[in-house]
Amino acid sequence: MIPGMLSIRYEAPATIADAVKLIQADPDAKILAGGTDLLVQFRAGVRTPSAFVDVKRIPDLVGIAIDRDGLRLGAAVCAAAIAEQAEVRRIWPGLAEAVHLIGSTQIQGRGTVGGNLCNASPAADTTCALLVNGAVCVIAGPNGERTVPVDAFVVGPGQTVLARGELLVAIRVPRPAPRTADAYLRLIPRSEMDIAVVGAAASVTLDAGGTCTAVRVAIGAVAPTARLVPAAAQALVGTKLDESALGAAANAASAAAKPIDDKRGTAAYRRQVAGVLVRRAVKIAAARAENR
Amino acid sequence: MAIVHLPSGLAQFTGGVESVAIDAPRIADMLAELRRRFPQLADQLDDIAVAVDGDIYADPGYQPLRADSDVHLVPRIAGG
Amino acid sequence: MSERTFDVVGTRPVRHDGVDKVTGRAAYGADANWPGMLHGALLRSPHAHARIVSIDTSAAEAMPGVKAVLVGAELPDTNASISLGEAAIELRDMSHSMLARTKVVYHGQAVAAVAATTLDIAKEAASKIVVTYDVLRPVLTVDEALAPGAPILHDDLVTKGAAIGPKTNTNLAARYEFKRGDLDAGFDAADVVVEREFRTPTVHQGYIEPHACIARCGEDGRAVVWATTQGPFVVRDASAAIAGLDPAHVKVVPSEIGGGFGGKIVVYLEPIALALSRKAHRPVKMVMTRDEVFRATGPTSGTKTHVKIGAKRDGTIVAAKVSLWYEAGAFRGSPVGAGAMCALAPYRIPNFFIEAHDVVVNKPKVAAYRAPGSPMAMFAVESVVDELARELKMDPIDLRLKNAVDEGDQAAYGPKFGPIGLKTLLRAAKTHPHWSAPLGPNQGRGFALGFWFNGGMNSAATVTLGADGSAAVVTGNPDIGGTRAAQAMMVAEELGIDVDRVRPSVGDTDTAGYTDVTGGSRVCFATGMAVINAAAEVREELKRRAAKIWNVSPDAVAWEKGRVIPPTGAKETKSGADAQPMSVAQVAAKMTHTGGPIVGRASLYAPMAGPGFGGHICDVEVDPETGRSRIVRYTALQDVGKAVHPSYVEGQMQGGAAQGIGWALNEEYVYNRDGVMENAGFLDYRMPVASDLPFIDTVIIEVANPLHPYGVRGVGEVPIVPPLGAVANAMRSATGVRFTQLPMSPPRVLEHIAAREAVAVGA
Amino acid sequence: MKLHIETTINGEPTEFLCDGHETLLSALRNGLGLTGTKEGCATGDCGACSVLLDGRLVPACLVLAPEAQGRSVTTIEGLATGDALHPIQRVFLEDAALQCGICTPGFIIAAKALLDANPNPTEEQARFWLAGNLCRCTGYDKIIRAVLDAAAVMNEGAAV
Repeated sequence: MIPGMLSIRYEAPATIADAVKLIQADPDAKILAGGTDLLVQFRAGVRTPSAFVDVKRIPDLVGIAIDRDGLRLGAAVCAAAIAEQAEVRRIWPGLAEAVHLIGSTQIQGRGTVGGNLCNASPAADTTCALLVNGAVCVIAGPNGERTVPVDAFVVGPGQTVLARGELLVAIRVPRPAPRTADAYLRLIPRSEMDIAVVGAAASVTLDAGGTCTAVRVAIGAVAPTARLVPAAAQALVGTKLDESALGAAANAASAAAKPIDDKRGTAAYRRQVAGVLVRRAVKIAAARAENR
Repeated sequence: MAIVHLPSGLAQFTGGVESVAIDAPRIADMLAELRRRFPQLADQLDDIAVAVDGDIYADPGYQPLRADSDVHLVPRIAGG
Repeated sequence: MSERTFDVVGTRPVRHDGVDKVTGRAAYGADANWPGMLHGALLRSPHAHARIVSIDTSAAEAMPGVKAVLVGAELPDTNASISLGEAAIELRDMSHSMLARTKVVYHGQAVAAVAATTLDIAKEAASKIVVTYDVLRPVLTVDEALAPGAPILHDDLVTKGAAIGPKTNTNLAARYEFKRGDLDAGFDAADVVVEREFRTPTVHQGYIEPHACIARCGEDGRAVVWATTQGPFVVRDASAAIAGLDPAHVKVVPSEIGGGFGGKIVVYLEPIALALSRKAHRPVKMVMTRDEVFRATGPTSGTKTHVKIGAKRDGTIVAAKVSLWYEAGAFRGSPVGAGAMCALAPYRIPNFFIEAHDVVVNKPKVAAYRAPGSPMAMFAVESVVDELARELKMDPIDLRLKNAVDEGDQAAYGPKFGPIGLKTLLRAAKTHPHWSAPLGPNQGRGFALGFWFNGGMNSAATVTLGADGSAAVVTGNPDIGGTRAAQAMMVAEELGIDVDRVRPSVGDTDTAGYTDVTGGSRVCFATGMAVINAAAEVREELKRRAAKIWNVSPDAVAWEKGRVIPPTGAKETKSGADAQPMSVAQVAAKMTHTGGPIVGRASLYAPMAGPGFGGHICDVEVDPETGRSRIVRYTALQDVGKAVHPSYVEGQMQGGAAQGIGWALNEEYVYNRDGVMENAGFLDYRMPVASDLPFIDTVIIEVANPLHPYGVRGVGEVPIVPPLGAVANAMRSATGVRFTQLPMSPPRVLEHIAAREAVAVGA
Repeated sequence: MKLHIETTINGEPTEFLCDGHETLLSALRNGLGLTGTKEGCATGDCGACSVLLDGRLVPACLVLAPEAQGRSVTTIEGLATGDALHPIQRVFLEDAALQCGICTPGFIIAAKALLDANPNPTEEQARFWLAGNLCRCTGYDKIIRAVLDAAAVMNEGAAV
C-alpha cells in the first residue's frame, strides 16, 4: 500500500454476532446500511471511518415480516422494498407514505428506515410515522438484545442511545387497533428531492360514532428531534375532530415546535406550517380510520 | 456624414456632446476620429460595441460606413 | 427569402450524435483517461476575503506520489485581454480568480494545486498545504459594497464609464447611462405612475457535467488539452497566456459537453492542469466536484433594480426610469450593460433614463448565463408593466401591444429595429386558448416578455465531398444541444443529398477554422451561415466539374434539387448520346478525372443576429396555508426567425422556461455572514425536477431574419428571460401580492400573504 | 490493500480490484472503462450515475464497489442487444429527448426500471419516478413524452 494513501476497510459480516464483534473492537468502524447519509458525509470529509461494516448480508437485517403482532422491519431493508409491500401500504398507509418520501427513486433503492433512524436527523421522514405508530427499536449488542421505543431512541441531532458495540437490527411496528389509521405529510419547496422543512404524522382511533378515542401526533424538522405532541393529542381525544378541535391541535403543534432559522426555512414559517400539516394529517388519518 | 450617437453616460468625456457628425469610410476611421476629437474618451472606447444602421458589431473593425450611416456606440454584450 | 421553400430545413431527423449519447459511448470531459496520467486537486480558500500572508507547500511536496505542486506566484502576470468576440476576457482577473496571488476575494477561490498519482493522494497533499491568512470583512451585496467605509476588494480598481463621485478606492467597477427625451416632462405628462424596487439572488447555470480537462505539456512546451468547453479557441488562448505558453504550441480538443449555458465559456482548470503537467512531465487530469462548481465557477449576478414607469390613461407609456445594480462577483464585469440595453427593448418610450452599475462583491466572478443580464432587468420591468395594466384596468397583453416596438422603431439601446416578430407574437399570445382558459381556486395567470440580441461574430466551416457523394462538415463549435444535426441539415439542403449522408463533426483548434464560442445563440445563425456558404461553394464546384465532363461552359450548367443539368445539345463524350443530368454522387465519382477532391470552405464575421422576442403565459396554483406554489400550465411563444430543426428549437424554449421557473421559485445562493455558501449542492440549491413542471407548450413564430439566408435568428437565450416576470405576475394574480424579491419560495410567499391579510383585516 | 471483487456486469462475469472506500461509480468508470454512467454530483442528488443493482435502481455514487460482490449490475452499456437499441433508447432519439446528453444514460436506466415495474405509467407517475434525475437542458417535456411513448411501443411489442 502506498504510504499516506487513504485506506478504509470494507467488512460484510454474515451474522449479527460478527457485526457486533467488529464494531465493539473498533469504535471508528461505521455501520453501512443504505449509505445515503454515511457515504455523503464521508465524501464531504465530515466522517472518515476506519471501516465500513456492510450489514446488508445479514439475513435478519434485510427481512420484512408481518405477523399477528405487527410489522418487523429489518434495519437494512431499503425503502423501495418496504413501499413494494401491499400489506404495509394497506395497514400502515402513513408509514408507507413516510418511507416512500425518503429521497428519489434511486435513493429509495438504497436508503433504509434503520439508517434514517440512526442518522437521527431532526427532519427524518420515517421517525414521525414510527412515533405515532408506537414503534420499538430492536438493538443487538455485546450483552445480547434489548428494545427501546422509538421516542427514546433518538436523543439529539445525530445522537442515539446506541452504545459502543451496539447496532439497530430491526424496528417493530404494532398492528393498529380497530378503526385506527395513520398519515404522514411533509412540506418541501419542490415536489420531490428536498429534505423536509416541516413533517407531521398522526395516528387516529375513532369509535363507531366517529368520536376520536385515541390519537398520536408527531412533528419533525421543527426541533432537535422529531417528537410526539401530547398536547395536540389531548386537544383531539373525545372530540369529533371538528374545526375547533383541529385548530387547538394545530396551535398545540405550533407551540410544541422549537424550530431554527436555516437555509431550508425560517423558524416562524416552520412553527406556522407545523400546525397546518398536523391539522391536515389528522384529517387524512381520520378519514382512513372511518373506513376501517 | 455619418451621425455617431454616444451613450449619454459618456458625455462627461466629450464636454457634453452626445452626437457628432463624422466623415469616415470605416468604423475604425470613425473611432480614430473620435479619439482625436475627444482624448478623454479614448479609454472608454476600448471595450465598446458599434451599431451601424441596426447591425451591432461586438468587435468593431474595418466595416464600411455609408455617408448617411446611423451609428450608435453601445456596451459590449456577452452571450451565454 | 421568407418565400423560399425547403426540403430538409424544418424537418425533424434523428441527430447524428444521438446513438453515441443513448448508449453511453459519447465521451464527455471526465470520460477520457490518458496513459501515465496524474490527478490534480486544488486547495481552496476557507475565507471570502483575506490577505495571503504565507503558503507552505513543503509537507505536500514531501508526500509519496506527489509529482507537482503549484501556487499562483509561479504563474506569469499578464495584463492582456482576449476578445471573447462578445466581451473581452481580462486575463489578469481570470488568472487571479483561478489561482489567488496575494489576496483571496471569494470563499472557495483556489490558492494552490497538486498533481499526484492518485486523486486521493492529491487531495490529501492539498490538505497538507499550510496557508496563513489575514482575514478581512467580506461584502456580499451591492448595498454593502457601495456603503461608505465598505472594505475594498481591489486597491487598483478604477470605475469605468459614467461614474459619479470618486473613481478609485471603490467597489463600483463601472457605470453606464442611456437616456432619451425629457424624463421629468414625460412623468409630468403621465396619468399613472408605478414604481417598485426588486431584488434577485445569485443563481448558477446548473449544468449537470462538472468542469473537467486533461492537459499534457511536453518538455518542448508543446501541449494538448482535452476539455469540456463552449469555446475551444478561448481555452487555447487563455490557457496559453495564463500558463505562460505560446498559443502556437497549444492544441485544444473539445470533448462532448454536458451543458454550459454560458458557464463553460470561462476557463477554470485548464491553465492549472497545463502548468502542473509542465512541472511533472505527465498528463494531468482535473475534474471539479459539484461543491467546487457551485462555490468557484461563474454564477450570474445577484441584483437590485429600481423601475419607475408612467403612462397615459389610454395606456401609452410616456416615461421610464430604470436603475440597475449588478454584482460582478469578485472581479469587474457583470452583465449589467446588457441588462440596461434589454430592460426597455420591447417598448416604444419617448422619455427614459437608464443607469447601470457594475459592483464587485466577495462572491465568485460571474460568468455568462443564458441572455446574460436580461432576465433580472426584464423581471423588474415586466412586473411594473403588469402593475401598470392593473392600474389602467387594461389587459396586460393589450397594454404591451399598444407600446410594442416594430420594424423601423429606434430601440431604447440605440439602433433601429429591422423586421421583428414582437407584435405578431403578442397577437398570437392574446388569441392562444391558454390566455382565456378558466382558472381554478388559488390559481393565477401571468404574462411577460423577454428580449435578447442574439450573437453573430466569427465562424468558419469546411464541407468535404466523398467520392460516394456523401459529405463531411467540420466546424469549431462544440455541440451543446443539436447543432451538428442542424449543420448537416443545412448541407443536405444546399446539396440536395440525404441528411443521413452528411457527417457533421466538431473539429479541434488545429483542424477547425477559428470560431467563436458556442454561445450568444450564434451557432445555428453565424456558423450555420458559414456552413451554408461552404456547401454552396461545393455546389458551384460540382457545376464546374460537370462542365468539364460535358465539355461546356460552367455558366451553361444548371442546378436543380441535387442534380447538375446539362445545356441542350450537350453530349456524352463516349456514346455521343444526349448528356443526362447527374447526381452529386455521379459527379463526385469522377472527381479524380475532373480536378481532384471537392472541398468547400467559408468563413465570416457576422454582426449580431437580429433581435429575438419571447412571451410566456404561466398559470400557478398557490397553497395559501403553506405558501407552496405549483406551475399548473405553461406556454412559451417565440419569434425564432426560422426553425431549422423544430424539435431542438422547442427544446431550447422548454429548457429556457424551466431554468427561468427555477430562478423565480426556488433557486438561490444562500450565504452566511462570513460569505460562505450554505447550499452548495443539488439537494439544497433546488433546480426544478421532472415532477415540478407540466408539459411546456411551445408556439414557434417565424418572422424571417434578413441577415440569414434561411431567416434564422438565435433561439437559445431568449426563453430564459420571460419566466421570472411571467411567474411573478401569475403569483400576483393568485395571491394579490406583488413579489419584488426572488426566489418566491414558500416561506417568503407565506410571509407576504400573511402581511397582506393583516392589512386587509386592519382596513 | 485492494479488494478483489467478482460480480456480473451487463450479463458478463467480471472481476476487478478496488479500495474499501471506492464507489461502484468509480469502479465502473475508472476501473472498468464503463464511462456511460456519469458523475454529476457524487451525493445521490442528480441521477446521472443511475444503474440497476440486482434489478433495483440505485445511484452508483452511493454504492461501495465491494458491495457488488456476487451481485448483478446493469449499466447503460448493457441495454442495446446486438444491432438493436433498447426501445427506450430508440424513442429517446426519435422524440429528441436529449440536448447535451449528459443526463441521458441515467434517464434511460431509470426509465427502464420504471417500465419494468409499471408498464403503463401515467404522466404523473413518470414525473415522480424520474424526479431524481436532473436535466438542465430540456425542461423534461420531451423526456417525459419519450418515456410514455416508449411504454406504448414496448406494450405493442409485448402484445404481438
